[in-house]
Amino acid sequence: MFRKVLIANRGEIAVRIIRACRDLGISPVAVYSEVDRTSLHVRLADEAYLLGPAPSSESYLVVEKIIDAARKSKADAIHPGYGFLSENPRLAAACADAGIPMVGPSAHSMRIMGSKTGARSILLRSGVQLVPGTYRTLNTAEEAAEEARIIGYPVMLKAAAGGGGKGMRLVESEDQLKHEFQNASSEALGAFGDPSVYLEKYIARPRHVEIQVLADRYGNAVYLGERECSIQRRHQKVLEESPSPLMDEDMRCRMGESAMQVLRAAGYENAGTVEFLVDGDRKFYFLEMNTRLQVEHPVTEAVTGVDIVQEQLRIAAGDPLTLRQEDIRLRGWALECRIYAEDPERNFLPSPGVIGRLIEPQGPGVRVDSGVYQGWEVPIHYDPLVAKLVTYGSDRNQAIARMCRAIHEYRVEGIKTNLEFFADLLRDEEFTVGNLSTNFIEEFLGRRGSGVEKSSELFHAHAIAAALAYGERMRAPQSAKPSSMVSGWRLSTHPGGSAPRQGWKR
Amino acid sequence: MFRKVLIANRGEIAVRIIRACRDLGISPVAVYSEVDRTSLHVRLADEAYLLGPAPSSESYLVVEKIIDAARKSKADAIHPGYGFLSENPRLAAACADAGIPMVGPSAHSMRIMGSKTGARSILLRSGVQLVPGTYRTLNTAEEAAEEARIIGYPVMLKAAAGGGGKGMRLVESEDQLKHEFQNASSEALGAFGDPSVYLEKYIARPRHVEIQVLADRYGNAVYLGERECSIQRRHQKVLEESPSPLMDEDMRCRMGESAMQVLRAAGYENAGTVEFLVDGDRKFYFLEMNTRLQVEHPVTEAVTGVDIVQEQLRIAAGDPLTLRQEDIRLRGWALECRIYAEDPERNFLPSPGVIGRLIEPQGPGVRVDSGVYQGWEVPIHYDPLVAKLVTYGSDRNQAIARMCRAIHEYRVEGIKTNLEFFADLLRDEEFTVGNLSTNFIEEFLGRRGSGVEKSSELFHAHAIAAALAYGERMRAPQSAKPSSMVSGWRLSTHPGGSAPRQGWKR
Amino acid sequence: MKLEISSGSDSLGIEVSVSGNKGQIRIGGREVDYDCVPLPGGQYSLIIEGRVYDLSVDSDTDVCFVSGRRGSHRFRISDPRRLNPRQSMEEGHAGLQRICAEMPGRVIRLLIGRGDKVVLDQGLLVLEAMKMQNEIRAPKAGIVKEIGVEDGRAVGTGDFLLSIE
Amino acid sequence: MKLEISSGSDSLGIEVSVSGNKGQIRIGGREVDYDCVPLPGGQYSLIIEGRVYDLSVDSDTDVCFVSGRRGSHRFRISDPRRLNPRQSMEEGHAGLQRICAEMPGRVIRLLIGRGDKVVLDQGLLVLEAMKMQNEIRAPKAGIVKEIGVEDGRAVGTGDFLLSIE
Repeated sequence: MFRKVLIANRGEIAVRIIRACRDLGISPVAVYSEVDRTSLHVRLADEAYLLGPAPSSESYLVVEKIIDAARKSKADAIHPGYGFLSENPRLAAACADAGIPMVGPSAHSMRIMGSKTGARSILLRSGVQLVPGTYRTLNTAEEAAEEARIIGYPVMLKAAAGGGGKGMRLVESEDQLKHEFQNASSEALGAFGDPSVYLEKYIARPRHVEIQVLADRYGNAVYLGERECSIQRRHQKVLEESPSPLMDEDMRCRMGESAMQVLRAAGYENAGTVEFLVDGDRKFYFLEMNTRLQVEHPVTEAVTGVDIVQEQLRIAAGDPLTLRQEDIRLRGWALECRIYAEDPERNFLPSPGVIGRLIEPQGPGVRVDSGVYQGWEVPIHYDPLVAKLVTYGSDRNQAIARMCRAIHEYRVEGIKTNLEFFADLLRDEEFTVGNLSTNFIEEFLGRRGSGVEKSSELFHAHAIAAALAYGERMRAPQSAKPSSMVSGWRLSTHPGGSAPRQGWKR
Repeated sequence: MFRKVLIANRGEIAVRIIRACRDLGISPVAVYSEVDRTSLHVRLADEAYLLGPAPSSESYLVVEKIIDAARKSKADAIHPGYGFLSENPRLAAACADAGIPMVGPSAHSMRIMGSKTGARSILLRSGVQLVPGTYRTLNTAEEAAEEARIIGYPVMLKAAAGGGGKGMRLVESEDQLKHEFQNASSEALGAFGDPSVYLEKYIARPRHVEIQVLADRYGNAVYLGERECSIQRRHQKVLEESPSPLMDEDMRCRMGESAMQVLRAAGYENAGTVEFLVDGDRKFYFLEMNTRLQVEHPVTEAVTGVDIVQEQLRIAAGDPLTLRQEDIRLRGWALECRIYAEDPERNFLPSPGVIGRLIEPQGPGVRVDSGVYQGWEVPIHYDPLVAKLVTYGSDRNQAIARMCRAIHEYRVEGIKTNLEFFADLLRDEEFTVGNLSTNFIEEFLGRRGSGVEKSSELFHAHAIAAALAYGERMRAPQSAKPSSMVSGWRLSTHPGGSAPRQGWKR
Repeated sequence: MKLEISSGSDSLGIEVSVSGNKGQIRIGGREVDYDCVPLPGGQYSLIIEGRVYDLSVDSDTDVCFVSGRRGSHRFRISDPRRLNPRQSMEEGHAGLQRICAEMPGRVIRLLIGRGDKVVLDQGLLVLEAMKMQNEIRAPKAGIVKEIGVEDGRAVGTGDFLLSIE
Repeated sequence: MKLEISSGSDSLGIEVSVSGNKGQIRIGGREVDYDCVPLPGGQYSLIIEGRVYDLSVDSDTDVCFVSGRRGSHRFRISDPRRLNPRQSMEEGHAGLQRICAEMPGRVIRLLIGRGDKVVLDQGLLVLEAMKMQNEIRAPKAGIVKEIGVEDGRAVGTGDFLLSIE
C-alpha cells in the first residue's frame, strides 16, 4: 500500500480522500490555492503545498504544479478527486511519466471515455444501447443546427470533454441552438479546457440512473448497484439515492451487465460510473462514463458497505479486488443532498461568504461530508458545494425521515443554502412516491406553494426574542454589543425580507 | 403512532431519543433540571419543562415530576432512556396509573429482572446457565461474609437493583468484603434508591457478551445479535463492539436462544438486553437482564440496520414487530467508544467544566451521539459521558481504523477526555487480535508505555507557534487579547504538565 | 419598555419589564411568561409556555434578524422613547431601473450596448460566478441608459452593472 | 525578538523577525520558514516545510499552551527584554502535605479523624462527583494534622480537604 498520497483537489472531496488515506494508514498530502490556505482539507492533512493564485487555471488545473508538489512531498501516488484534473488524460500521462501512480484509470481509458463522442463511436459496436445523436464533435453552430435537423428537436447540446452538467443545454429550436452554442462551448472551455460540443436526442422526462463499477488490473470487476440521480437543476445533480425506486433485480442485473460491457470496451481500471438515461418505458440508454470518483459515491457506500475510495487506493496500489459480484448486496436505502451555498429564493444564485454559525447534524443514519467550518469564508472561485448530507435507513421512508431530521438540525448562517429547499422537496408527494425525472425540480418549483406557512405563534416568539435582545442592547454599554459572534458575520448577508429586490432575473 | 413523547432523561440519550421521535414524526418533549436549562437535549426538543434543582434526586429521579410534565405537555408516552428511572418499576406503575404508556417493559417484568436476585431465582428453573452465587439479597457485611465463605473468594459484590457497574465491587478477601460492603451499598442506594446487594462467584478474566432483544405484546420476538462489552473500567463499559470477536454462528444461536428463554421467563415486552459472562472455555452464564435501552445500542444498529429506539416506540404504540429472526443478518463490524469528561492521566478523575473548543469527527462510517456543544459547561452532577463515538466498517480492522481516524479528528478542549487513552488502546496488540476480557484495561494500563513519544519536530513546531503567539500579544494593545474564543474558556482547565501534583490518589 | 415591532406588513406592540432571564411580556395584548437564556456564540434559548425556540439573534440598532429551526424573521423595532432616525428612503427613480451585481463574479460577455432597446427577459450580459455562467436578463422593457462594466471585468456585490429606462 | 522557550526540562532559543504570516524563524540554531495563519476561534494553522500543524494556542503573559492533533505542550516563555516577575514558588512545606480537591464534588464520608495516624494509600475520605464515589487515599504515611471539611460538605476545585504531616 502507498505510504503517502497527494490529493490534487480541494473542499469536501479532498477531506473525503484524506479520511480514506488515514483509514489505510496512508499519510495525506494536500495542495491549495492562495484563498484555500485555511481550508478544511489543508487543516486535516499531514502536509500541504501551495499551488498558486485562486483561479483554478493557475492552481488546481496546472498539471506541472501538481506533479511538482508530489515530487516535493515524496508522495507515492496522486488522487485527483472529481472535477479539476480528474478526467484529464494529461494528468494521467504526466503521472505515468513521473513514475507516480494516479489513482484512477489509464490516460488511454480516460481519452476513450473522456471524449463523449469517442465513447459513443466505440460503443456503437458493443451492443450497449446509446442515446441517438452525433458521434463526432461539432465545430460551429451551423454544423450543430444541421445535425439537429436530422435528429429532430428537442436536442441536448453537450460538452464532448466532460460531465457534471457544465456546457450542457437543452435546446428546443434552431434559434435557441444558435444562441446557446457559444455559451455551452465557452462554458465547456472554461470547465474542461476543451470547447467541443455534440448533440444527443432529448429524451422526454428521462430518469438518470448510473452504475458504480470497480475494476482491477487483473480483470476482476464488480458493479455496486445503481444510483438514481434524476433530481437535477440545470443538469447538475442535487439529490441522489441508492437504490433507485425504479429498479427491480432483473433491471439491475441488465443495467449492471451493460456497465460491465462499457468497462471492458474502455479497458478500464479503478472506480468508474456508467451513466444511463431511462425513458418512460424503463428502457435505458448509455449516456456517458465518468472515469473518476463520483460526488454521490457515499449513497453506494451506505447500501453496499464498501468504501469506494479505499478500494480505489487499493486498486491503484496493485492489490487485486477481493470483492466478488455475489458479495455485493444492497441493504437499506440511502439519500444524498448536496448542500450548496446558494439562495433558492433568488433563483439559486450562488451565495459565497463567511459562515457565521454552523451546526451540523449527527446521530443514527447521518453522514456529513463537509468541506467547511464555522468562521471560514466560502470563496467565490469554486463550486459552491458546502457539504454532502447523506442519510441511511432500512427503507426509503426511513432514509427520507432521517434526512428531514438532519436538515432540521442543520444550521448554516452567514450564507444562504438550499437546506430549506430540500426540506420542502422531501415532503413533495411526487418525491415520496418516487415519481422522478430530470424535469423533477422544474415541475416541483411550479407546484411548490408559498413555502413558509405563516405561524403567528412563531412570529410572536421571534418578536419576543427581538424585543429582549433590543432591551439587552439598550442596557449594555455602547461598546459591548451583545453579539459575541465569531469573526466575519455580517447582518447584510441575510435575506432581505423587506429589502428591495434588485433587477436580477434570469 | 404517538403524537408527542416526553423523554425523561438528559444528555446524549435524550438527544438520541429526540432523533428517533423526529424520524417517526413524533414531537419530542424534554425535561430538565436547573443546570440543564441550556443542555443540548433542551435545545433540540419541541417543548421543555423544568423538573427542579440539579441533584437528580430532586429532578430526574422524581416520578411525580415526570408525570406532571407529561400531563402538562399532553404527551402520550414517556421514554425513560437509560439510567435514572428507566429500570424503576415505580415509573412504569405511575405511567400505567396515569394512562400514559411508558416506552419499555411492564412494571412486572421490571420487578422480576430489576431484582437481580429475583431474576436469578426465577431462572433457576429455566435451564439458562447462571453464575454461581446468592439468590437473595444480603443485609449485612457479616451475612455477606458468610455466603462468600460458601461460594469461595474472589466474589463479586453487586447491587441487587441495578446494573452499569454502580455499587459493584470485586472482593478478594473477607477484610475487603467488610470494608467494601458499605461503599457498595451506599453507592447502590444513591444510584438506584435501593441499598440491596448480593454476591456472585467471580469468574476469572471473563468476557462480557450481551444479546439485544426486541419483543412485542403479541408474542413476536427477535434477537439482534450480540455485543462484546468486555472492555470495562471499574465495572463500567467503555468500549463495545458488535459482533464479538469470540463468536461464531453456532454460539450466537445458542446464546440468542438463551436470551429468548430469559425474555419469556420475564413476560418481556419492548427492547431489552440479556447479559452473559463467558469464561475461558467459551461457556456462557446469564448475568442479568437490562430492562431498558442500552448505552451501547448503536453498535447493534450499525451491523443490523435496525433502529432500536424507533422499534421501541413502535412496540410501545402497540404495533406488531415486523422483523423476523431470519431477516436479522449482521453485516460488517461496529465499535463504540464512550467519550468521558475524565482525565486518564489522573486515574480517570472526572473533569467537568466548560468545553472551550469542540470539533467532532465526520465522514464515512462515523456516528457521533453527542450530548454537548462548544461553550457549554459539563455539569458535575451527572454521568461524565460527553458523547458516544461509533464507527462502522466492512470488517473489524476497518472499523478500528476508522475509529482511530475519528479520534484523530476529534478535539475537545477545556475539559480532559479519554480520547487519547482510546487512541492508545486501539493500537494495543491484544485489542487488535481481539483477545479481550473484563480485566483488559487493568492489564493494558500495566503494559502501556509512557504514552506520548517525544518528537523534537513536534516540540519545535509547537514552540514556534508559542513564540509567534507571544509576539502577536506583545504587539497587540493590552485590551485586545488575541484569543477570540467563545465564552468560558479558562487556561487553568488545561492539564498542568508542570503543575505540582496534589495529594489526590486512589 | 414599550416597543413597536414590525416585519413586512405585520406589526405588534410589545411591553417588556426586563428582570433577568425570566419574566412576563405583553405581546399583542396578551401576557406571556418567557424564559430566555443566552447561549455561547450569540444564540438564545427561549422557552415560552413550554415551547422551545433555539434562536440566532443578530441586531443592529433598530433592525433585528431572528432565525430558528422553523424559519426566520427580520424585524424593525420602533422605540417611542428613542428617535428612529432611519426612515425607509429606498424608493428608486420612477422609470429608471439600476441593475447591480448580487454577488461577486466576472462579466463574461455583454449582450447589449448603450442605447439598445430591450424587451422584458432579454439577455443583457453573462456573469460567471462559482464556475457557473449566469445570464442576467432584463427585469423590464426599455432603453439601456448606462453601462458600468465591460467584458472581463470583475464585479463585487452591489456593483452597478447597467440601467434601463 | 529573542525568546527562551521551555517546557518541563526542555529549553530552546527562538529568534523571530515577525513580518506578517510568513517569515523565517531561528530555532535551536536552525533557520526554518514558517507560514502561520490565525483561524476563527483562537486557532492557528501553521505550516513548516510542508508539514501542517492545526493548533490551539492559549497564552497568558509568559505561559503558553499549544495543543494539536498529535499532542500538546505547555511552554514558559522568557523574554530578556521584559522582566519575568512570576517565578516558580510552588514549594510546599517540607513535611506537610496539603490535600486539596481536584474537582468539584461532595464529601460523602470522612474515614479518619484529626490526629489519626495513617499509612500510605489508606483511605482518607470518600468524595462523590459525577455520580461516582471516589476514595481519596493518603499520598504518604503520617499524622492527620488538619481537616477542612465534614460529611456532606460540597467542595470546589482546589478546596482544602486535609493535611498530613
